[in-house]
Amino acid sequence: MPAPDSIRPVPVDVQLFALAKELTGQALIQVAVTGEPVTIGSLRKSLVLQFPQLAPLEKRLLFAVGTQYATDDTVIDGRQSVACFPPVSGG
Amino acid sequence: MPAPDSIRPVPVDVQLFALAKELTGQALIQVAVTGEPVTIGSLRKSLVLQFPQLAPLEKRLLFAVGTQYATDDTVIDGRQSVACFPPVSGG
Amino acid sequence: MARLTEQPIDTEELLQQVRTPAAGAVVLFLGTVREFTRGEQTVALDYEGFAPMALAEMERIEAEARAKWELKELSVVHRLGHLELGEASVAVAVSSAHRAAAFEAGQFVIDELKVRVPIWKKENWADGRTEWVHP
Amino acid sequence: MARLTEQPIDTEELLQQVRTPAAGAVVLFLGTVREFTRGEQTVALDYEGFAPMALAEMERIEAEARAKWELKELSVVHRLGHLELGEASVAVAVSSAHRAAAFEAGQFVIDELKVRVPIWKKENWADGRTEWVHP
Repeated sequence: MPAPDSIRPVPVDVQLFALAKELTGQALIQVAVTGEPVTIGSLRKSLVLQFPQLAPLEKRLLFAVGTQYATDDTVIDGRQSVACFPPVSGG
Repeated sequence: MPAPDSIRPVPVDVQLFALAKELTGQALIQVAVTGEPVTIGSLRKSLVLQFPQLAPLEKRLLFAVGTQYATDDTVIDGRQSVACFPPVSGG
Repeated sequence: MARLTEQPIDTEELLQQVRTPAAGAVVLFLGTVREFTRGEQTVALDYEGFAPMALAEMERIEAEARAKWELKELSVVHRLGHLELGEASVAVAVSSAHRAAAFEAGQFVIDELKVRVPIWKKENWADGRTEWVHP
Repeated sequence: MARLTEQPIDTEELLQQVRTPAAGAVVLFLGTVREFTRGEQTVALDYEGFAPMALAEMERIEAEARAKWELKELSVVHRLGHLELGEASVAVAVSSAHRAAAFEAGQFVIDELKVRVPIWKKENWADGRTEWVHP
């Protein structure tokens, strides 16, 4: 009998930038996210478990879906383009 | 017997600018100013009597002694460089 | 108009983009690479951006500025890559009929850009260390 | 630095005068000849100044700005003579370590210049009339 959807992890591709990219050594990672529904908040938790180098940044990491900022409540399905990065410092 | 100083007019050379110059047709005028002491305030009164074209501007005319704004209380002796002009509109 | 570039920012071109006889005021802001930050000496900065989102966010900021103030033209450009001391990392040019709107909108755009646009700078300190800046 | 000129204002030169690795922010303000004022159409402006006092007053404003804000460089130039639509009549360039000072000082200088510096403009209206502007 297959596991119910709620506990089957969803693979989410995440683009990383700046210090997040430097700490992992990767510009694109895949994170297995568990949650019903799967949200940016559950991605944030799974991300730091699977990439502990990012744990010091955990609470400050920002996320975008497509080209828009997302919040921890934003629901994702693993098909969107997701980005993760530290607070911005341009200008 | 000569007239007392207080009623002998002091000739004051006055540089004019912008509309003040245009209304009189002159860039430099001489005004005979009466007063004891002679002030910018007395110059203002004598100016519009001797150049009635300037009467509509009387209250708004600005004065400078050298390169500094002067007020009606500023005392002059006829030897300084005096300028008279309408409110400024540069920029 | 929003733009990213890896080339030096051409301030004259930017001014030409916003100058118009419909405007009485133009404000140009340049952010430039400063040598000292709280006593530490920089020799260069490296800027990285998430380009499609950075452009989208710059365009949203432009739209917000145009909704708040009556502007004639607005142009914002951010440079990416390696910048030496004194070079401009960002430029905002704005024109309006009267000067208050140009000053206020110019300041709004750079203030918002600094908190929202996904671009990051890495300091190259004079002692050889490099350090990502994350306010 | 304060200057009067009868030639077109060279904005690139002005920016070079204030850009420095000591500054993180540069603000340039340009006042440009606007075509319409309260529905009336201008074709050109003529600016006249009382030059020695105008320069002295611009220098006093610069000194006041430098006393109020920590500035790196400040340069202000006003054009005199005949100006066509879109040309710059005045430019203020200021640099500082942080942007707030550059914006505030730039606005202060142009605000003060407009109320204190003995320069006058004559409108050349599209219908052929000319008119000295005295606010």
